[in-house]
Order: sequence, then C-alpha cells, then structure tokens
Amino acid sequence: MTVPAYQKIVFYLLLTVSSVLIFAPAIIAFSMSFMSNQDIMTGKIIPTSFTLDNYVQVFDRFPLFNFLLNSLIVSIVIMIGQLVLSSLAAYAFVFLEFKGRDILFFVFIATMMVPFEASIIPNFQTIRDMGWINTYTGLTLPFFAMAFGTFLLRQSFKQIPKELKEASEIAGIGDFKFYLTVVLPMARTSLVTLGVYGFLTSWNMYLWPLLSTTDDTTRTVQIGLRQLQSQEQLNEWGVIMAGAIIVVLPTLILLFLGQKKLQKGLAEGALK
Amino acid sequence: SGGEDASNEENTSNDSNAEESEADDEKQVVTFWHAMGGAAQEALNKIVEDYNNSQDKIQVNAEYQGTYDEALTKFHTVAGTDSAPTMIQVFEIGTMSMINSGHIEPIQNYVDKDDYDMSGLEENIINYYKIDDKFYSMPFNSSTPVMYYNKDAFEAAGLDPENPPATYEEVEEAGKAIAESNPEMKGFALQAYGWLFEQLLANQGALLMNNDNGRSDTPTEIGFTEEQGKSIFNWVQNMIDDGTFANYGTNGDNMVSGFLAEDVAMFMQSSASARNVIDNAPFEVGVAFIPHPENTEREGVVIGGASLWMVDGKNQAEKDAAWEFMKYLQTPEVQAEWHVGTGYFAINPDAYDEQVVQDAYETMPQLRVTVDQLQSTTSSFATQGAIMDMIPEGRRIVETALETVYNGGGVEEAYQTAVDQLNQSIKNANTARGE
Amino acid sequence: MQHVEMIDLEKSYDNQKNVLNGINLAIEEGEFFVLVGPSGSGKSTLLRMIAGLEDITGGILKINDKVVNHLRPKDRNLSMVFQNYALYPHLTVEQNILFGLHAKKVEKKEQQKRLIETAEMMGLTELLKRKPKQLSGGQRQRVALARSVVSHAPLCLMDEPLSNLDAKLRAHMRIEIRRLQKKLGLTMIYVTHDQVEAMTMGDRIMVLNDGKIQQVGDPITLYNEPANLFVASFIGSPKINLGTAVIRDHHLIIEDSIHIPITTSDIGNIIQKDDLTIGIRAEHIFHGEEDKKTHELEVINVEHLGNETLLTFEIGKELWTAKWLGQWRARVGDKVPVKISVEHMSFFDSKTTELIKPASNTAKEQEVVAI
Amino acid sequence: MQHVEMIDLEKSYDNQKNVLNGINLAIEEGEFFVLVGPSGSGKSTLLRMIAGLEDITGGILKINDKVVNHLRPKDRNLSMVFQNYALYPHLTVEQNILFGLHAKKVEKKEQQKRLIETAEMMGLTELLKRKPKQLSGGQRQRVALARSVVSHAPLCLMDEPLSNLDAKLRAHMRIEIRRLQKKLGLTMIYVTHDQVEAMTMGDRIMVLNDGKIQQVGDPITLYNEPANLFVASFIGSPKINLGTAVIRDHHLIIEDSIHIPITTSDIGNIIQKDDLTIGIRAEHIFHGEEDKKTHELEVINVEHLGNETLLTFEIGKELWTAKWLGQWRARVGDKVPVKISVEHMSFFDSKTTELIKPASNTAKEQEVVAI
Amino acid sequence: MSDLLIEAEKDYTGEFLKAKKVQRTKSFLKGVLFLLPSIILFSVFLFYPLFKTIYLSFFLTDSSGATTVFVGMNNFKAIFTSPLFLKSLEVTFLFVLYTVPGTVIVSLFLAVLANEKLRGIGIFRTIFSSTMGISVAAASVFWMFLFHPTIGWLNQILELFGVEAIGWLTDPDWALISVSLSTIWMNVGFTFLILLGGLQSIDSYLYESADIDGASYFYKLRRITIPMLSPTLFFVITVSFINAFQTFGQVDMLTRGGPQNETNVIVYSIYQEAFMNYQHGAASAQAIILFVIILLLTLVQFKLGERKVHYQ
Ligand SMILES: Nc1ncnc2c1ncn2[C@@H]1O[C@H](COP(=O)(O)OP(=O)(O)OP(=O)(O)O)[C@@H](O)[C@H]1O
Ligand SMILES: Nc1ncnc2c1ncn2[C@@H]1O[C@H](COP(=O)(O)OP(=O)(O)OP(=O)(O)O)[C@@H](O)[C@H]1O
Ligand SMILES: O=P(O)(O)OC[C@H](O)CO
Ligand SMILES: [Mg+2]
Ligand SMILES: [Mg+2]
Repeated sequence: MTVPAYQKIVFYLLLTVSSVLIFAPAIIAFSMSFMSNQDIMTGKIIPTSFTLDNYVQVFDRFPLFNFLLNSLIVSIVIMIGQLVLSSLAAYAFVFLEFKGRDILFFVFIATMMVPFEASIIPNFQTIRDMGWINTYTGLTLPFFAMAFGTFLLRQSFKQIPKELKEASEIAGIGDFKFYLTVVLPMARTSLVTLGVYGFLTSWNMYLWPLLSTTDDTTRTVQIGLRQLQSQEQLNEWGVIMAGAIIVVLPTLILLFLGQKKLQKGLAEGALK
Repeated sequence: SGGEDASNEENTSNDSNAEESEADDEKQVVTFWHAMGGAAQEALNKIVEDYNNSQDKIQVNAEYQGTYDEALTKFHTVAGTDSAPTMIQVFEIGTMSMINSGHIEPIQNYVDKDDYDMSGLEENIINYYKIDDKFYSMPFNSSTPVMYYNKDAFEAAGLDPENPPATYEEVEEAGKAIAESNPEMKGFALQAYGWLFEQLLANQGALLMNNDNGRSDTPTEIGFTEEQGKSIFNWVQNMIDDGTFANYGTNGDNMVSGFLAEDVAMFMQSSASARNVIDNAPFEVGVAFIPHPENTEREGVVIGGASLWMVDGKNQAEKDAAWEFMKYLQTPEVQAEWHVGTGYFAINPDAYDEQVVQDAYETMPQLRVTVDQLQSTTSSFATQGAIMDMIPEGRRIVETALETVYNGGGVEEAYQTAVDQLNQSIKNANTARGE
Repeated sequence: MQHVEMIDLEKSYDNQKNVLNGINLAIEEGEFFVLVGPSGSGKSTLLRMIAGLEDITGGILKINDKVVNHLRPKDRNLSMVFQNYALYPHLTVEQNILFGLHAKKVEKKEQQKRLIETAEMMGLTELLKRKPKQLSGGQRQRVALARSVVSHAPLCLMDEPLSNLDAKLRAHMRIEIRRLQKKLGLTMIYVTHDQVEAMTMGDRIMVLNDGKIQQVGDPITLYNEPANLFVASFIGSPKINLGTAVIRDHHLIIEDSIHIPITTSDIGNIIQKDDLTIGIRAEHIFHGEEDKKTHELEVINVEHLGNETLLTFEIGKELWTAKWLGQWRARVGDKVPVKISVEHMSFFDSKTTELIKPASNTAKEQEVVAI
Repeated sequence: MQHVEMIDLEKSYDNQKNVLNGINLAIEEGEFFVLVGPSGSGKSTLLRMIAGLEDITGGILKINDKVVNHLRPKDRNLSMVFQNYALYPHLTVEQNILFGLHAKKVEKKEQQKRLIETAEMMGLTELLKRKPKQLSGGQRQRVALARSVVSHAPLCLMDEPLSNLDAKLRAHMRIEIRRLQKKLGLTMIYVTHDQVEAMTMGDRIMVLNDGKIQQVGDPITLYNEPANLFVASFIGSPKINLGTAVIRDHHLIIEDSIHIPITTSDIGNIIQKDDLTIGIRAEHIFHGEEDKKTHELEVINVEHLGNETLLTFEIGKELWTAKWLGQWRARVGDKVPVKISVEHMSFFDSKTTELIKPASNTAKEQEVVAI
Repeated sequence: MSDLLIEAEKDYTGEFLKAKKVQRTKSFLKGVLFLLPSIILFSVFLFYPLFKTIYLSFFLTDSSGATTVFVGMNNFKAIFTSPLFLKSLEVTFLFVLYTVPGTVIVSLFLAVLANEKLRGIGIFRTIFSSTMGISVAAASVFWMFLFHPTIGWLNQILELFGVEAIGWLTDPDWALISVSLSTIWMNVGFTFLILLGGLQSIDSYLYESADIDGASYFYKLRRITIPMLSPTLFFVITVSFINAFQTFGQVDMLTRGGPQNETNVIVYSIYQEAFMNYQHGAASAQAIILFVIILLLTLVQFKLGERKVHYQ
C-alpha cells in the first residue's frame, strides 16, 4: 500500500515541525552546557566560545559515577519489582473471577490517588524503623507495588481474546502457566512500555532518594543535579545545564537504543 | 575567574576525601549534615577536607541534605534514632524549632566545659544566637542583605555612583533618574522574599514579633506597627506608580540576571551573593547599605544564615569531636577563607585581618561594605532578630502580600491580609505547642 | 469413555430470551454425534456449555454420570476446536499444537511422536515454524484441529472444524477424523453445516432450531422421516420441494396446479384432507421418459453441478427443483417431461408442521438394490 | 463495470518463495469469476492484491485498462468480504453495514433504504443493534457479506463468504448474490471451496494450485475436460477415480486389475500406450443391471448421503468411489455388479499430468436429453 | 419423566450450592495469591501512611510531626475557610484542566502522525518519546531557563517579533499557564508512547476493510482509530488526571507555588505545610481532601468512561 507523494510531504512537514518543537528545550540545554557563564548571562543564543569547563566542574562536585551506578541499580531493581508485582495483580484482575474483585481493583486504583508527598514522612519513618536508611532496599521496596502498572497491564491484558483463555482452560493449563506462557509474551509491548516507564520514573525520583539517604554511598544522580542549584545565589546556568545533560543522557541513550526494541515490541503487539 | 579557582581546589579535595574515608577506622567519625548547595557547598567541602587532613583523630563527613527546609524536616524525623547526625546546620529561623525539638544539646555546655571564649564573635551574631543568656548553637554561616547597584548606570543618569541612595525616598528619586536616562532600565527590584522584609523592618527599628521579638517571652502577635509595616509596601507601590520598579517575583536568580543584563539598576540581596554578582557583571557594581524610610533612623540589620547544632543522644566522644570541629570553623583562617569564598561573613572579626581577605578587598572593595553595614548596626531587640518557630510560614505570607502589590493589588488589602494571617499563624503555632 | 447427558438444559445470555431451551439428550460413549442447525440456533453455545466455558442457566449436565455443571473446563478432560480457531498468535504452529501436551507434562518423546503424526495428518509438516499470522485461513483451521486431535482427550468438541477447507482436503479430513475417533474410541460432538459431513460422519445427528431440539436420529432416518417441516427442509441439498396440498375426489391437488390421482394405498392412514403440506425430494422428480411421464413442466432455471443437473420449475407460488444425474442440456423455457409419484411424497400437517406420513418408496427402492 | 486484467502478476511475502507466480488473467465486465484451489494456494493473496491491500511484487494489475499497481484501495472502487469477516468490533451490526456508505456520504435516505433491503436479504433485521461479539459465527459472516453487498461497488471481491452458513441458508444466499450481481451488473471475483458454489455461480472458474494457474474455463468444461490431473481431482465431489493404465492387446489394463477391451474408436488419437493415468467420475461407475454389468467389485465402504449412496471399491492400490442416486442397501463385503466403460474415461499423461483425451461420452448424453 | 426430572434437580441444588461455594473460595484464594505481594507492599507503604494521615488530620503537631493537641474537625474547618486552600483548590483544578486535555491532544496528534508507515519514522518516534527520558528535575531546569525573563529564549524570541517580554513565571496571569506548558511537554513523551502502542495494536484488517469502503483519512480516524483506541485513551486520561492532581516537582523547581500562590497546587501546599510550616495536621487534612477529590472524580470517570470504552 502506498501513500501519495503530496500526503507524504504533508506528513514529513508536520513531523519535522513537531520534532523541532519537542526537541528544542533539550537541544538548547545541550548547547548551553558548552557555553561560558558570560555568554549565557548576556543572553547569547549562539555561543561565542566552546568550553568543557561546565562538565569538568560537575564531575568535580560530586562522585558522579557512583551516583550514576546507584541510579542504575535502583532503577533496574524497581523496574523488575514493578513488572513482577503489577503483572501478577493485573492478571488476577482480568483473568480470575472472584468475589470482591472489582472492589479490590478500585482499592488498587485508589492507591494511585494517595499523594506521594503526603505519605512520604510516614514512609520515611517506616524505612528508618526497619533500618533501611542508606540501603537499596529502602530506596526501592516502597515502589514495587504500583497501581499504575497494574492498571496499565490490566488494560493490555483485557485485549487478549477470551477464547485463548478458554482454549487453555480446556487444555488443562493452570493460571500461572497461562500467565507465564501466553499472557506475558502477548503483552510484551505493554511490559516493555511499563518497564521503560518504571525505569525512567525511578531514575528521575529526587525527593525520596534525598530523604531516604543521608550520605553519598547509595545516593542517585538526581540529587547531584539538585545540589548544583543554590538557594539564593546566582545560578551557574552552564554548570547546571551540564549537570542536567549528564543526568538526562543515560536515560535518553537508553530510550534511543531501546526504541528499536520498543518499536518491535509495539509492532508485534499488532499481531493479534 | 573565581569559579575556576574554586573548581580546581575542589578537584583535589574531593579525591583525597574518598581515599581517606576508607582508611580511618580508628578515627572518630563526625557526621555533619548541611544544606549548602552550589558554590557554597564547594567552599564548605574544601574546609572540611582541610580539617580532616590537618589532624588524624577526627573524620568529619559533610553530607548534603537538601534545602534548609528539607534538612530540618529530615532532622526532625530522624532525631532520637541512630540515623541522626552528630551535628547539623540549621537556618537562623529554625532556631526555636530546634530548641523545641528536645533532641539537641545546647552548645553552651561545651563552651562552659571548655571555657571557650565566644566573645570574639561579631556582636550581632552573639545577639541573635544568645537566647536566655545561653548559646544553643554555634553560629557558622552568616549573611545580611545589602543593596547592589549599577555604578555605570548611575553615572549615565547623572547620579553619584559613590554616593548611593540611603532612604526609600532617595531610592525612588534615583530610580526615576535612571528610568529617564535609559527607558530600557528600571530603577529598583525587591525580590518577594520574607527575609528582606524582616530586614527592612529591622532597619527602621521595628519588631517583627511582640514580646521583644520573642526574646522576653513567646510572641503572641506581630510586633510592628501599621505605619512601620506599611511603609515598605507603600515604598514599593510608589515605585510601581512611577514605573521604576522591576518585578522578579520570588525568584532571586531572575533578579540577579536582570541586574546583570542591565534591566534594573538597584536590588537588594544577600551579601552571600556579592562575589558572584561582582564577578559576573560586565559593569561596575556598587554595594550599599539597605535603605530606610526618611523619617526613621537607620537601625541596622539582623544576622541571617545558619548555625551549627549539636545533636543529643550520641556518645560523648563523638560530640566532643564535633565540638572540636566547630571550634576549628571559628578560627580566623577558616573564616577568612569562607568569607572570601562565599560572601558569608566571617563570624570571627579577626578573620578580616587575614591576608586572603585583605587581598580580596583589594580587588573587590565592595565586599567591605557588607561588613561595615553589619558592624555599624545598633544593638536593639529589633536588630537582634525575632525568634519564633512559625517564621518560615510567616515569610511565605509576607511574600504573597508583596507579590500582590507587585502585580497591582492594593496595598491596603494586601497588608491587612498579611497581618491577619501572620497573627493567625502565631496563634496556631502556640496552640500546637500546647500553650 | 464418555457419556454425556443433558437434562432440561437452558441458556440465556444476560437474562435475555433463552438461546437454548429444554435440551434433553444423551450421547453415548464412543459415539460420533453431529449437531446441525441454522446459523444462530445455539450450536456453539451448547458446545461451549459442555466444555464449561459458558455458565449453565438451568438444567443439569452430566459427564460419565457425574453432574459437572460447576466443574471447571480443565477438569472435564475434553478437547475443543473453536469456530474462530483461538490460536495463540505469539506461538509457532508447533508450539500451538504442543501447548496442551506441554501443560499436561506429557513425555517429550510422546509429544514429538504425536506432533509428527498429527502434523502429517493435517498437512502442516512444512508450516510448523510459522506463526498463525503467516497462515492462510484453511491452514489456521487445520492448526486448531491439530491442537484438539493431538490431545487424545476422550471427549472431543468440534465447532465447524472443516469450514474453511476445500472439498478434496475436507474429504480427506473427514476420513481422518472418523478414523481417529474410531481408533481412540473418542466421544465426539461435532457441529457442522455441511450436509455431507453430517450424513457421512455422524452416528447420530441432532437438528437444532431456535434453541430447541427438532429431531435426533441416525442420518438416514432424518432424511427419510423428518419429524417436521423444519427438519425436512433443513436436511438434504437441494432443499426438499414443498407444496400445500388438499385431497379431493381421489386426487391430490398440490399448490392448485398439480393433480395426481391417488388410491387409498397411496395415502395410507391419512384422514386429514386439508391443511396438508407435501414434501418431495429433488431426486424423486424423475425425468419422465416416454410413457412414464406424469407431467410436463416448464424449466425456469438450470444449474449444472458437473455430475448432476438441477432444474427448477414453478409450482403454484413455490419453486421446485429436480436433480438429475448427468449433464442435461435443458434450456430455460423448455418444457420437460417429469415423473412425480405420491409414493415419494412425505405428508405434513401444515398447522403443526409435524410429519403425518413419510414417503413410502424409499424402503422399496432399497430392497430392489440389494443383491 | 469493471474489467480486471493481470499481467505476469507475482507475489512473495518478505522475499520468501513466491506465493503467486506468473498470473495472467483477464476478467470481463459483469462476469462472475470464481477462484478455487486448495488451502494455502494463494487465493486470498490474489484477492488482497486486487483490492490493493498487499503490495504487488511483480507484474501489472489493470482495472478498467488503467494500471492500478499503486492505487490505494479506496480509489479502486470495489468492495470486499474478508475471509475472517473483519468486522468492526466496536460498532453495531447496523453501523458495520453502513460504515462504507457513511464514509462515502451517501444520502441518509438511500442508506436506510439499502440497509433495510440488505438486512432483510441476509436475515439480519433482528440483529441490527447487536455488537459482533454477540453474534454467532454465521451471523458474523452475514454481516460481512451485507457490508459488501450494501456498497453497490462495481467490483466485488468475496473470500469464502458463505463458509459458515448451513446448506439451506447457503442455497438462499447463493441465489441472492447471483441475482444481485446480475441486477447491478457487478464484476465479481469469488473465492470458494464449495463445489456447488463454484459450479453453479461462476461464469468462469479458475483453479489455482501452489500459486500457479491450472486452468481457467467455464464450469462444465473444467468438469468435463480438466486440463491436468490436478484439476481433474480437485473439481468434482466425490473426487474423480484415478488409476494408472496401459494399453495392451486391445485391452485397457487399469491398475493391473481391471481389464477392458477397447477399439480404436474408443481411444481415438492416443498413441501413447504406457504411462497413462485414466480418470473416471464416481457417477460413471454405474450399477450394472442384469446383462449390462462389466465387472463385479467388492464393496469396502458405504456412505449414505440421503439422496445418494457412495460405494467404495479397491482397485489395485487405489480406492474408487461410485455414486448412485437413491439409497442402496449394500453392505461392506458385498460384491456388486458395475458397468465401467471407456467412453467415460479421461486419459492423462502420468508424467506431465496433462490431459490427453477427455471422456467422450458426456457430450453424447447431453444430446440424448434435449427434448 | 418430567416429575423425575424435577426431583433430580431438587437433589442437585444443594450440591450445586456447595460446589459453587468451594469453587468460589478456591478462586478467591487464587486471586488473593496473585495479589498478595502487591497487597502487602501497599499496606505498608500506602495504606498505613494513609491511615496515619487520617489520624494526623485530627491533631495539631509539633515541628517533629508528633501530635500535640486533638482538635477534631478543626483542621478541616480551618482549611475550608482558608482562602489559601481555596486558592490551591482552584489552581489545582485549573492546572488539571490545562494539562490533561493538553497532554492528551498533543500526544494523540503526535502518535497519529508517527503511526504512519514512512521512511525514517523511527527517528521521529524517538524524538517524540524523548521527553519521557528527561527527568522532572532536568526538564524544570530546561524550562526555567526558557522562561527566564531576561536571558530566556522565549522572551528573546518575543523580542525579535517586537512583542513585550512576558513574566512567564512571575506574572500571576501567566505562571500557571507556563507551568502547565512545561508539564505538557514533560508528559508528552510517555503519553505519546502509550498511545502509539495502542494505535499499533489495532488490527490492520479494520483499516483494510475501511480502505476498501473508501473511507477518508479523517473518517478512519474518527470512526475506527479513536473508538478502538478508547481503552488506551481511557487509561491515558485517567492516569494523566491523577498525575496532574499530584504534580509536585515542576512547581517546586519552577515557581515554589508563587507568584501570589497562583501555582500553589494542593500537593505543593501539602509539602509546604509539612516541610516548611511543620503543620502536619493541616497537611494531612489537605491530603485527605485531595485524596477524596481524586477518588470521587476517578470514580465518576470510571463510571462514565468504562461504559464508553470498547474492549476486544
Ligand atoms: N503474512 C504472510 N507471511 C508469510 N506467508 C504468508 C502470509 N500470508 C499468507 N502466507 C502464505 O501464503 C500462502 C497463500 O496464502 P493465502 O492466504 O493466499 O491462501 P488461500 O488460498 O487463501 O488459502 P485458504 O483457502 O486456506 O484460505 C500460504 O502458504 C500462506 O501460508
Ligand atoms: N455473548 C452473547 N451475547 C448475546 N447473545 C449471544 C452471545 N453469543 C451468542 N449469542 C446469540 O445466541 C444465539 C446462538 O448463538 P450460537 O453462537 O450458539 O449460534 P450457532 O448455532 O453456533 O450459529 P453459527 O452456525 O452461525 O455459528 C445467536 O442468536 C447469537 O446471536
Ligand atoms: O541563604 P542564606 O544562607 O544567606 O540565609 C538567608 C536566610 O537567613 C535564611 O533564613
Ligand atoms: Mg457457531
Ligand atoms: Mg484464504
């Protein structure tokens, strides 16, 4: 099937304009991270000089590689935890019929509505009492159960034709096996999406890691970015932008690399 | 430039920090929580670093805990548990909250035990932190606001750059002159920042809270009169009417950028910014005392910034080690370095005699003004500063009121709302404490 | 192995009008039981109820004399071919086929043996590595069939399993399924709309209409002695020719246009003279050679099926079809001689639609044939 | 009024082996063109290429003398019934049917008129408010059909549109589709695996196997003169009886077991004496009454289809089927007299599988019939 | 015969009930088993804090968060008469009103664009989803700069066109819009990706069928894409909705609730009460009210939405 040329041009035009608009803030930040403070302060749009100073400074100010590694560990652990727990729960909500299911689902959804900022202090106390301050457990465990993920996977599982479950039931395939061998592979797209989402949101957390750690051993990279900003002094935009770029780069690279896989996953999702 | 210097120093310090923390089992570890971000963090790290290198008994670990607010909240949550640090930096308006927490040990105990002489500190600082004749915390980073102005712009407007305006009225006049000479430039900017309002009150001798700014008894309502309080609002209103006021809301960075971009000729800001502003300005920067209404005497400023608190419940050796470190921070050499590196005062006046400071004054004579303003402050309840646990909330009330005026709301209503809310907030705080 | 019994079974979706009504039925062990009925009559629904996929609204379902109304599908030990295949899109053909065996932890070797056997039988050997999306309609259907066949479950439910196959393959499959069923002694419940399948495969056929059983019986009985007009016209292709008739003065008058003289022996015990409907099969309207012709009818349509020719005539307001073996070169408008005799006619009560008297000749003919 | 032409059309999926190969074909305006072939032979693929849903790998496709290889489906002005129905699951039956008219902004009144008409014709009137999920298989198929019929597009592609309907409904639909096609003068390309549909509906039939055209012609020609063994065995149900044969001493010896004396007139221009395969249709193995019988064969299977009986015999290693009208009471093991004559046999070259000589009798019989 | 049947049935009713009960218990246990890990963690990290919050909302607290005086419903009374809280409510609703439709519409537009099978579409998809990889902290920094009154690009561009500079974050008329704008940008990446996934899983045969019917691009969009996308859309809307109610990061970084509380959404107000004013009681009361509001609205949304949503 082919699309006529004029239509193609319209699409490319729209795509390009949208891309520029979407990508501009990141590009601007990127170019600023190589500008001197003077250039930035005087509102230059095109830098007069190119400097790596900003990056050097960022790397000097905190143990960046350590932070990056911590972020990576925390994000991956949370991601896996969320995938397991959410898919189990979503399965129950879609394929198992039991009394109180709908109510329970609503309770799950309701948990999404508890503002995190409101529960942050009690949670901090819990972590403190368990002795999990400055541990990966403390950083990750509270995020394993995820109503959002359950909800997302529920929507996705609901798209799996009922007949497949029926065919499995007749073949004598138990729920757990069906979950493993049919539901998970068929919902691969959503799992990938949720995984990426979980990874990125964990990567991007800053209030909780700041609170649940007191020293640099398990701290994540977002805290570094926050430290770059002072409260009332003049912002060193170049340094801050360099920090932001460093913080953003791993996730963007992941996204760019994962895009192919993500796309493939998305495309295979269309195979129903 | 200055930034580069700092970064080079920081480079070496950080590396050795990592090495050391691994190889010091016998050393007494002191955990030091702070809220210094940006350049101040660099300077602080360097000092801690030097201290750790200077001796082999104590290892201080400086750990960033977010903003002043966040650090304090976090402390409240871990106070009394093993996770609590040995010492913590808390901003000045957190003083009452710390005392009330019950998890601190007054620094006075150590002063007495050690016979340590606190009298060498700046008078203002002593005034603020000595409560009921007792030091609860060790002053550390102190700042006051000053007025920055663009000397070049002054010149262009036919004003005397060496004789900056001292009163509200003079500021207004100067603003008009500047706006006239350069329609692109506004005269004055006042960041909507409660701290600045407090300082402007103090400068006209007004109290923020009653009961002598809370020094004789817990405050029950605000301490300034309608005339005193409103004078500030009216001043701003006048400049807005003249079209000489620049509104940057609550954002200090925007304001400084505006000043540097020559959008505004004068603004008030913490002395801690001095180095930064001077370094980055493409024109000559002047620093002046903050203004006061013509019909009042200049009373001076209240000390701002933060102090260091000893946390209770740690073993004595650890606390002693922390005390050693606190004392180290008071030494003239350290204070000199701190002063020059950040723009915070040297709380120990002896530091001003240090060579580094002298050198810095040589190149940046403006830095002196900040010290002069502090030292010429008249000692009174007003300049001693208010202590009350709801001041952080009070600041936000005032900020909203200021912004209302900036954005065209009436002074009358904005002021009245603020006063009502302040009084309500004081009442709430007292009820919450069960008083 | 399996004995399936239904007592007063009922089904309604969402409390709407019943889709199935008062189904009473017993299916014997090892029986090949065929379910036919018009589209929407409830065949799939019945199958799904037996499988345990639909709640039973009323009545009792027994398998092996055990009430299973509330037993879960997997505990009923049966296999099923779905009308829409229900293949796992993410699994290859091979994985699809082996899915159930895998779950039941059948030995690896046995799995492979059965896989090869079944794939061979279904002509899927070369497609084992494909995904369902890459298969043609008929290929998909064969995978669905293979999945059921491979399981060797003693009760087998199939919902139109051959509908997407061509005649040749279908003939082959018919034989294979029947052979397998016999060999393993499976009890089979088989939904089809294909007359040939129904007639040749089934030990018994049940005709369903509008959720009610019309008739259950062996294929030939259904054909020769349809219980009512519905069954008569549903079974047999081309459809049986029907006409309202009255008996007057020793004549049978059909649709006011065909008059046939009758004797008492012809009509036997028919007392009723009015409100009759007669049915005569297409193959019983013979070509009236020479003197044997009883009527001459005008051809209004001719269809050639290759080995047979269908001629359509207008009788009153009905269209009748005659089916003659061979290729006849008749043209529309031709008048052709035919032979219509009462012995081939079945009589129905027009009001109740019930059979009054089946055709008497079928039995005769059979006897002539035996050698 | 569409004229579809294909020149050397080819198709492969993902650069694999070609699914269609060198398709050269012209379909006339107003023609009812039927496509048959075994499962997986590429019928759906060809249809989808004509519709513009699959890229054309090679060759040229013309509609109305215009090359349309790259035209989008919506610009080809055609309608299609998909093998898997392709109903919109979120729309009701009514919305499904009207989807296309709506899209084309056909007048509301006209829409309603056509809707009522079509729903009536398809027996969907009572289901108009349902969603596809709530329909039975056959009902869904009818909706798919209705969607195509309602559009009145001049070129109509149907992929096994009646496969899920019962015989009665199917017969009805057959007539309705044919009637509509004639009335509107539609060009129809129709895929089916049903012999009756193919034979009765098509103006011409094309047999496809393994992506290659086997034969194109009118139904009777395909039946009587199949171009090769494939077509011979594909067309006609039951399947044609085949056997290898040699000519020796004025005898035709089939499968080493049946000897038939022959004269030169019988075999006409056949020079080849070896490597022959003969084919004889089931209906041409007659019951050998009295003296007319030529052979006696042992029955190894009997199938009753109601109005006809299928008898299976073993001839060498082949199984032959005879189809006799009526119900014959033969039992397995019986020896029955049959009449097999050379005039009904088609001769093929075993090696090339090509037809050498068609049966000579078919034509004769037709003449006998004409009155 | 029929009498016999009735008897038989009678016999079974009891058995059916028992079997049903056993089965129900079994399936209930199975359901719980699948949900157990989630339930445990939810209990510890969500329900317990929630109950604690409810408890706290009836008290005044000291700065460490310990309860001091029981005040009953006073906290609630106080906040409902407080113009500050009412303002927060208004701001929150406006924020939701700006960002949810904004995000969904922009993302949908991008997703539909990026769903075309064109050469190099992967690059565009990557770019469109890129904002998902940019943390709130980093994104806020980016936008803080763009909004910068003097050196920010937005004002510089305006200047180019001779338009007067806008106080993006300081002008009370603009601040919420600015924060919303940056929020939409931050959310677009993820929403886009989800919607694209939804689009891609629509069976191609539906489009094939519509193509043959001669449906135009927009007709297909309206009659097939959107309805078939409805489960995904429903999901995206619900989640955006809940997220919008809970936005914190960008407010904290960009405006700290100002100017004049114009961007002081409830969550930020809660943070302020707890972290800066040490009024845990008042903060808790606000949290409870926010919770109830979101709960009610989501309930309504589920009631209205799920009915319109089409599941396969
Ligand atoms: N997407 C695909 N990718 C690879 N192979 C395919 C794909 N679709 C079909 N095929 C293969 O192409 C061949 C022709 O398929 P097609 O669907 O045209 O068959 P068909 O003649 O319609 O068969 P049926 O009667 O079973 O529907 C088959 O062998 C099939 O497996
Ligand atoms: N989920 C459902 N909700 C409501 N009605 C339904 C549902 N499924 C089926 N029906 C209706 O129940 C009746 C019987 O459906 P069933 O699928 O059993 O028919 P069938 O005999 O299998 O027909 P076909 O030969 O067309 O497949 C039909 O009228 C159908 O419309
Ligand atoms: O930012 P600082 O350290 O100058 O402190 C200013 C105020 O005093 C803080 O309350
Ligand atoms: Mg069915
Ligand atoms: Mg096909």
